[in-house]
Amino acid sequence: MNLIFSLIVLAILILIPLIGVGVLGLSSLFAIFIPYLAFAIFFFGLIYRIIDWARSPQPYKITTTSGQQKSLSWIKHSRLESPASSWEVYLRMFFEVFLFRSLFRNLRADFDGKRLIYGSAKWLWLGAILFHFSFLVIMIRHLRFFVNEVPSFVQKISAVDSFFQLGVPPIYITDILILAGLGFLLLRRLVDAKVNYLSYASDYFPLLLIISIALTGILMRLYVKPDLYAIKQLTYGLATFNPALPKGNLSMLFYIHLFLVSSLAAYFPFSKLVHMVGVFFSPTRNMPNDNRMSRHINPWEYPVKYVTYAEWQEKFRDVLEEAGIPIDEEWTNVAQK
Amino acid sequence: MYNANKVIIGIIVFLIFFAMPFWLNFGKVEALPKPELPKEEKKCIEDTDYMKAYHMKFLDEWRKTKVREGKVYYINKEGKIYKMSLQRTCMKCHDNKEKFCDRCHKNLVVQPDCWKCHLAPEEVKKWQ
Amino acid sequence: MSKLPKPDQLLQGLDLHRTPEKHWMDIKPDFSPGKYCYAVDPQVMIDMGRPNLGKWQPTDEKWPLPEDWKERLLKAIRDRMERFRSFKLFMDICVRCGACADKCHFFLGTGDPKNMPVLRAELIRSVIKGEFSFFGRLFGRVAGARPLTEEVLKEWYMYFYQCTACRRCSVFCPYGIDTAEVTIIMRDILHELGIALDWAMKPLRNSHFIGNHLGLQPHTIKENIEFLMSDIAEITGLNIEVPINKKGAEVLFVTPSADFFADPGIYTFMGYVLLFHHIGLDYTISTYASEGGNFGFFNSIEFAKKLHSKIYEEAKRLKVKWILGGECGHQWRFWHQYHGTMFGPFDYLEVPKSPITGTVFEHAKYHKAVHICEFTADLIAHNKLKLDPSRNDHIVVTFHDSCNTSRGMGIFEEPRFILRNVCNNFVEMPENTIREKTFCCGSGSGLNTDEYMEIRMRGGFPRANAVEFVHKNYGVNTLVAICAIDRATLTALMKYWVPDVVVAGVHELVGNALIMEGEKERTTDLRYRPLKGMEEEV
Amino acid sequence: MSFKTFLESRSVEILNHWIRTFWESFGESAPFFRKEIDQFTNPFGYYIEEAFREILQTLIVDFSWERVDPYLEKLAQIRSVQETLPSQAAKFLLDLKKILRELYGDQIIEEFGFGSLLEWEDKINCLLIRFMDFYQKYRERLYEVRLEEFKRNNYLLLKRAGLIWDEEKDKFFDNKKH
Repeated sequence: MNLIFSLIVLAILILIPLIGVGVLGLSSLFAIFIPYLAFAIFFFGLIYRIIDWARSPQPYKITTTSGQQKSLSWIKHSRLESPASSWEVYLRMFFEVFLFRSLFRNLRADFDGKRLIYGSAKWLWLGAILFHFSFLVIMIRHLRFFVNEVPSFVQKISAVDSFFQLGVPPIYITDILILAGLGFLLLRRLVDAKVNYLSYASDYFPLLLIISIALTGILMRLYVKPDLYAIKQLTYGLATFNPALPKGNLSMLFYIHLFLVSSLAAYFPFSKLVHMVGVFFSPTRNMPNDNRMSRHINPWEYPVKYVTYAEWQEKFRDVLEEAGIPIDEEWTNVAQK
Repeated sequence: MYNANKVIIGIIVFLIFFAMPFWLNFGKVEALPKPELPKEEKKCIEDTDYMKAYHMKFLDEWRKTKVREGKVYYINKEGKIYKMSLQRTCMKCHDNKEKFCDRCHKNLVVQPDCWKCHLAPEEVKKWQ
Repeated sequence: MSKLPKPDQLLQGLDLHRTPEKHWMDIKPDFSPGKYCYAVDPQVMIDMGRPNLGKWQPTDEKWPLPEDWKERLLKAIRDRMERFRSFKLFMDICVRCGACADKCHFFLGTGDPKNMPVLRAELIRSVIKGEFSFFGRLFGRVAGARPLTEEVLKEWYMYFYQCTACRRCSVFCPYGIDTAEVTIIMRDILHELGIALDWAMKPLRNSHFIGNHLGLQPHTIKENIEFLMSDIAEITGLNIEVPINKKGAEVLFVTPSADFFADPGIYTFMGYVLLFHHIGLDYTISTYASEGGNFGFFNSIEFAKKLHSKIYEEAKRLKVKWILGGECGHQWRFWHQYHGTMFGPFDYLEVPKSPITGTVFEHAKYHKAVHICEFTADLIAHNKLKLDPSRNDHIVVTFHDSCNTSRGMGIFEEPRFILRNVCNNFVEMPENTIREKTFCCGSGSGLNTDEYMEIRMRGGFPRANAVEFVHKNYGVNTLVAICAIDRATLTALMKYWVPDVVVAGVHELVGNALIMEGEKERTTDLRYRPLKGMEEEV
Repeated sequence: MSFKTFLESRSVEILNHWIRTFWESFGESAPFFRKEIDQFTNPFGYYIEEAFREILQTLIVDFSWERVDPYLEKLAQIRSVQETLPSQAAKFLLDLKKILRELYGDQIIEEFGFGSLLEWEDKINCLLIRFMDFYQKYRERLYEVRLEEFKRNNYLLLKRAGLIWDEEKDKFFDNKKH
């Protein structure tokens, strides 16, 4: 049901440029206006989300300590799991953001009799890493369409990525890996009972959307070739704010690819995909476990009424005296004042 | 806004990373280099749109049929016969590799391996 | 056609058939006996100055909700989102990857999908989407959104009181989403209508007005302690006096009140007293601040602050130099992570320095409170204690990391170091079930009530299972924990699942092993069980 | 072929059927319990599979209470906190009867006669009443746990009020006197 809904939405998204460009001929709307709008939504939306989170304070320091705290000098302190200083926190965040350390924690190998078993969770880490890193590399590779003189690091990454010279033009390794990662993540949602049970359409949709983007990209590279020179004229124009529709023929597949990318960008700030920036805000990870060493301020902390010693002593004066527990006269006076 | 310093640094890093195309082009907007087309010939072997997109597949096909099947001639859609040769047929009209091939290829980070074996017209001139 | 009748045809009257596959939003909470906690007595809420719903129980078909309940709840949710970045963020960034799903002991024990941490948070996330977001309202269920209804409220009552705030899920979450934080805030929000647990609120009221959860009056505490001292006298031959409300002592010692009166906490208390006597520490306990534990913490942060304010008032009044905290879970999570913000700066106290070893507790230099395990570990490391670990030879020990002290504070090595020095038989449980991956006792955060016993036993099953494993394989007969709730509830859990295992505190074993000056030859441990080799003499 | 070898040759199929029937009554998260096989991550699923396997083996090969009791008891211990109705808790044993009748009932009667089937079902009946003994034991233990928890929570107060007779300590004093 949720999957079908996502597929329908995706089909509509593919149909829009097909009709818009193919039938109505609104080339510049789809090549220039919509991408600009989508990326404006992406940038302003995400900055809005960031500021929105930042508007709420983090009142208490609630680090999740997954390792030994810094205490006595002779006890080995776990720097990554229970960071006590800022740079240890940066290190923890680095491992968290770039290597998905918490997911990796699921890694576990067990022996059931003689058979070695791996649970699904390790695969989750692998699938996630494959997908995210491939996505990053693919994005960097795409800089060749946006910059006139392509920087050398982009050239190097592309060269490494097409290391296996299979066919003309060579296949990118990340193209295969991203599909493998995404395919796994999607399959997992369909097959793993507990994940399937808690998946919404908004979980399937981004996966399907990114898969479609990757597939249209791969199709263009290998089979249905567009005029790259014309594409670069367009994209370079977009990046330098001199947008113009090139003379050459931008293929239909390119319009679909561009529209899906625009959809992803516009959808990003309003979906679960904001975890990309949200992870940096996570208070259980980005705070040091130094609560007893330094003070954390809560801006809305307010005084509360509690039963004071003077009130309490008055209430229990008789039993205190009878039990021989000392009465503090100094504080009796405080109460009377 | 709380933790303003860190949040603003974060936003700046975000903008630097995701607006990279903009920064890399900043202040040096120029026209893309255009490949120089042959002045005499108006028509390529197949029509221009097809050649623009598929020339690498086309050349690869030529290479395979020539080397593996030993065929020497290619007949285009209009029935015209061409000898399958990069150096003698293609580069006869497109007589400058640097001004025709490389301009696009360099610009789009394409590294074809044609010239590992073949000689560019410029090189040929040098030898002659 | 078979000649045989089917046995289950006779059972058709009973509803034994498979529950149809349903979307979780369609499954109603099951308020059958043993599966829910009783609702609060209205008088308690009145005493604490909070709204109440009058006399009611969650089993009531229609809850006596005030007319504007929905607006009040939505307003409270908005307010918490503005005040807690954690809450706002956790509502936004979950990708439902499912890494947390099988990490919750309640899920493992009950199999109820709503006990998967992701779905527990989804109970509120869906309402935020359904009530506050345009797209949520537009797409409804496919986007995981739904409106706030009375059914939802019942579900919240059921499942936010079926979470022990143990934070095991937050260790595994790639974004560090902490369901404990969500649970605590959601309970606080339910309080806005006067919805709370009886078991969690009565001790809170006692602690607020009298000083400790059970409501022990000061003279009772004193008599209890004297009673325990007479036991110590019988066992060791030493007459020890415990200083109460002593002005000018160096250290204020605060421990959960269960240690004054409840089995097996009292043995741990005897251990503390023996230790302090052994090293000649100048300390005092207080009958005003006689509670280290904090039932406010999992009811409402404001209540939590009310209860622990007393500790600092007492520290000021008694003019102590620093504070020493006993073995307690919630106490220490709250002390460690919240006190510095709530009660600081503590300029009327001094940086804790052990008067025996001279060690300055640098890691507590701002907060000025030291955990007793840190204190004792330091003593042992400096060879200041005379110990005879063979006095614990009659027991085989395993250590249960309490959720709050492990995942909310990070104290793992200190208690283990002490255990290795005070007993000879120490075994670790399987690796997946200890340290930061420890399983909860299943009864934390105010759920340790008797009407909830079935769920407690199911929630504690993963923990009990690991104990059973070491019991069978290594003969473990004692489960040690540094948490008062653990000592109380693990005892019940063990009684049901592994009856041969008893529960103790670290300092009970320290007390057994300490060679006191001037003591007589000990034949029994602090529980009057014969020591190894002494069975004949007893 | 004897009835025993017949059952032995079919035991895997019967077991799979039996386990599946059990989980089907369990609702949405049953697939998790079936898939995850780690003893500590999934103690519940682990014990169910283990106990079902062993009970079936004992029923088919040679029956002995020593072998079957621990598994039956473990099942009762788990089921009595899961299901408050005895009928719900014990139904899985009736399922075993049903499975055999449905799968091979007619074949067994034709090849081995009614007697064999009855004998098999009688064994299950025995298990069933035995299971009820254990179930009762653990339901009672649950109430004991409740009661003792209450006593423990107020241990010192009750003791000081003279309401608890401390057996251990009394022994200690008695011995000292002699």
